[in-house]
Amino acid sequence: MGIVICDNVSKSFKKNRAIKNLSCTFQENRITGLIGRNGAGKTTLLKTIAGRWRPNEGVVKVFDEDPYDNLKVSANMICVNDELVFSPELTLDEILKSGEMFYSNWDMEIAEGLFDYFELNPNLYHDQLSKGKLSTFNMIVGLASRCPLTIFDEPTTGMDYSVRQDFYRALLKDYINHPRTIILSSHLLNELEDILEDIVLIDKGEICLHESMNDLKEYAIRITGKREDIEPFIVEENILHKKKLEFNLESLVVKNEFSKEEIEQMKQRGIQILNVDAADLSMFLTGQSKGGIDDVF
Amino acid sequence: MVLNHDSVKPIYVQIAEWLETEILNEHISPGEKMYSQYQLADMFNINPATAAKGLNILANNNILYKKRGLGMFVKEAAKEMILLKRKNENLKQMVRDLVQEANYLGVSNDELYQLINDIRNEGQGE
Amino acid sequence: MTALLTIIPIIVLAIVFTVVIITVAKSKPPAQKPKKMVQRRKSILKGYFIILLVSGVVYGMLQSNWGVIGDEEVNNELEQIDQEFYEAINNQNFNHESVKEVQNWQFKLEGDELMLTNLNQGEGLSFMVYVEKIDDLEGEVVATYYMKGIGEEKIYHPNKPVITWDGTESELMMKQHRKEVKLHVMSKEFPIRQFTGERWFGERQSHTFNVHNQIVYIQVPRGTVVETSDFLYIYEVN
Amino acid sequence: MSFNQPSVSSAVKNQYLYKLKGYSSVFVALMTVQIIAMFFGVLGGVGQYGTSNGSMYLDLYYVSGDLIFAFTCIWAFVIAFTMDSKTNRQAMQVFVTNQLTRHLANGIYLVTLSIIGAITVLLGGFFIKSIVMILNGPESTFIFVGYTIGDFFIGLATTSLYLLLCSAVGYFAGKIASMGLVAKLVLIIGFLSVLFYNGLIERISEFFIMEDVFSIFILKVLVTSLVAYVMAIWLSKQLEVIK
Repeated sequence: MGIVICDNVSKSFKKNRAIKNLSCTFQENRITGLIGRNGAGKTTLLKTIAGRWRPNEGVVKVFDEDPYDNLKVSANMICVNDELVFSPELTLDEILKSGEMFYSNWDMEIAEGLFDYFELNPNLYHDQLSKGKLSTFNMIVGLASRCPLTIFDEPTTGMDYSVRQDFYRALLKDYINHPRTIILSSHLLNELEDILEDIVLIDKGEICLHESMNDLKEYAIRITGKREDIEPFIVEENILHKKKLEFNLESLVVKNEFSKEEIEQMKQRGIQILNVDAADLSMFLTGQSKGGIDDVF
Repeated sequence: MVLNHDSVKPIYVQIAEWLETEILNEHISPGEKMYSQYQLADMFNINPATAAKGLNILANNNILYKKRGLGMFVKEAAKEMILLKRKNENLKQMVRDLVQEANYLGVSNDELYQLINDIRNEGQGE
Repeated sequence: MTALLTIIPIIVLAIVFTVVIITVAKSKPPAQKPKKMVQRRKSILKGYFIILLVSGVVYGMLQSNWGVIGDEEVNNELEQIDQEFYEAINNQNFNHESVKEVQNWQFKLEGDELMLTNLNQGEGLSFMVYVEKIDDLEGEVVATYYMKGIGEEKIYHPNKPVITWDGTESELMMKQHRKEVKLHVMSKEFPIRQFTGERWFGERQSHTFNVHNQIVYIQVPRGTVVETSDFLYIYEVN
Repeated sequence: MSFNQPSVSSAVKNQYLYKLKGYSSVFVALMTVQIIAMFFGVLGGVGQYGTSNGSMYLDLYYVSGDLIFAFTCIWAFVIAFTMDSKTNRQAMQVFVTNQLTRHLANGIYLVTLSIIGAITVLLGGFFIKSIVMILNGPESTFIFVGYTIGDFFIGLATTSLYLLLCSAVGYFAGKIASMGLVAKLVLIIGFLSVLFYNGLIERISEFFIMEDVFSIFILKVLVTSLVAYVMAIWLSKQLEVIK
């Protein structure tokens, strides 16, 4: 069942189009990663889903309803980003209590447990926190609210490596105990690929891929070998990334549409075949040109 | 077990292989309940769907069977099935790679047999 | 509406102050020890409300201790005393409780003409003089100053006049030093006045009291001709 | 995961409580504004009135909370003006909300502020009077205009209504101000022309200030406030759809 359905959605600001004719469906009770470069339109898409504004064109449905100005959607969804504004006069502890008042599924035990673990001082104020602690606190609010639709927009900004790992683990564990629909946007795929079920790649306001994470890992392969050996196997449109090496060698990333026999044949010709890291693949898919930065030189 | 992210093998295949090893090592006996997808997800810090895919590989290979509402259980003949499968598929593939490498290096069949015998003897000597 | 225009500077002043205060209050608490900041602010607020409540009680006590003036009841009482006072003077009933004798002057009159002069006439201050002609006064003029017998409240009592004989002994000079009284009127707030008929800056003079009560009572021999200057009003008795 | 079916009333209640708990700075502003008003009030520069009555010259100093009342009206206006600003809106969007509940919570909050403001105005009046009496000592003469419990409650109701009126107008003006530069200019020019256009300000003030029938006054204020408030909500809806 699609919890979030975007149909042909466009949203522009002044003359700048942030998302264009975007269609996608986020499935119920899955962790979906929304991956794209900075400025790809991730935040715009998420805010549109969260009902912060109306799209210029197209329809957004959340829980089968228009999320804009919708109390039911608001009560069952939380959108955590680094723009969260809390009262400057409430301590973190008091903010948590307010959250408990608003959200019926709120889990104070988890919130307090995470507070202790991350050594947050409950007597501090929101605007006193460092960037990393702020993200940690916002993440705790997002987890504890336990909304059927939980959106994290770049939740790890400013967190250091170990805190990020802890966050992913906490997110996964809480998801296992209380399955719900989670959308997680990031430009760092490699750290969170294991916990994602689905992935949506977004580039320049458009969806360029929507796959399950397992399929993504088999979506493409890297082929390295002599150009004349490789050429017979390759269809030009399937090349995602091309890198020329010394000695007439080429390293190509291509869509994996090969049969078992073809793979065998390539291997026999001494062509090296490797898997492509999901993070690299997402970079190639959203890249400007097939050669990447090397094209400049 | 630590998952190898750089491996050519997808995570769910690695999960399936680990489960097979658990059965072979008799950590889980035939007829017993297999780990649930959620337990696996928690153990390996992976999405439950990935873990489910690993379990499904074993189910499709008749190593596990589903009991409605109770989860996956290990079949009586699981161990034999795994051994058979590994012989047929994995070992064959390894030998294929071995032969390919030997061809590259110009190693003759006799030399190769000799090498295999030596390594086997080493293992027995220990 | 000119009254409304006069308060525009106040409004402008208030706007400026309010905007400044609110921007200051809205600014974030400083990074160090904001916990204390917020707590201090909250306790200051509590203190403020407590002070306000206490001042309500204090004012109630002060009002009941110092009595209420300007209340309708009190005004009626004053009006009644006022009436009794003039009635008593007219009836020469000087022993009435509403009458209080303050000072008495005696002078020897030469001739049968008496001139009464108000030395305060330039200041627009008038005298009210009762003149009684009596048979058995042998060339004597007796002047007595009476005031209302209404307690010690000084706002009801003007300075007593000074009455002197000039050199010719036929002219009585009256002078009074104008008394200045500073009064604080504990007025009701505008939102209450709106419904008590007083409005914005309404007829506040209505709080002024009937203090025009200095009476000089002069007895002269019968047959004396009494002449007066301006701002001096004579009531002949009998 | 079970869905939560929120009722409008519970969402409004939660937002209202959150606002009340989390934004005490409005009361700090109220206190500061009133303290300044009291300062001027105690100095006694306001309402001085001299009258000569024959042999006596009366210097009358009217002591009341009028100035506190005026300052507090402007406080109510400014607070309402910023109530639905972008920052304050974002602060509400963190938790369960939609436009309707947000505006309703704001409205109830402003009513609360009006009542609290009214109580402090009247108590502030007592404060000024007490201070003036204590400063001048018992030798001075004070005229007490009999103040009854009834007066207090009439004052409370009327002051609350005036503050409510100011805040409703402020809420509306705040929405106009968020319309952009042109609209802001129109607002300022409009405000000034209302102030100085011959007769208009008089008629507006007469409409409320000269009304001495209490029930009609209540009706006038409530209807005007409601109209300003509904216009603000309508304007807010238009603005947010455009964005």
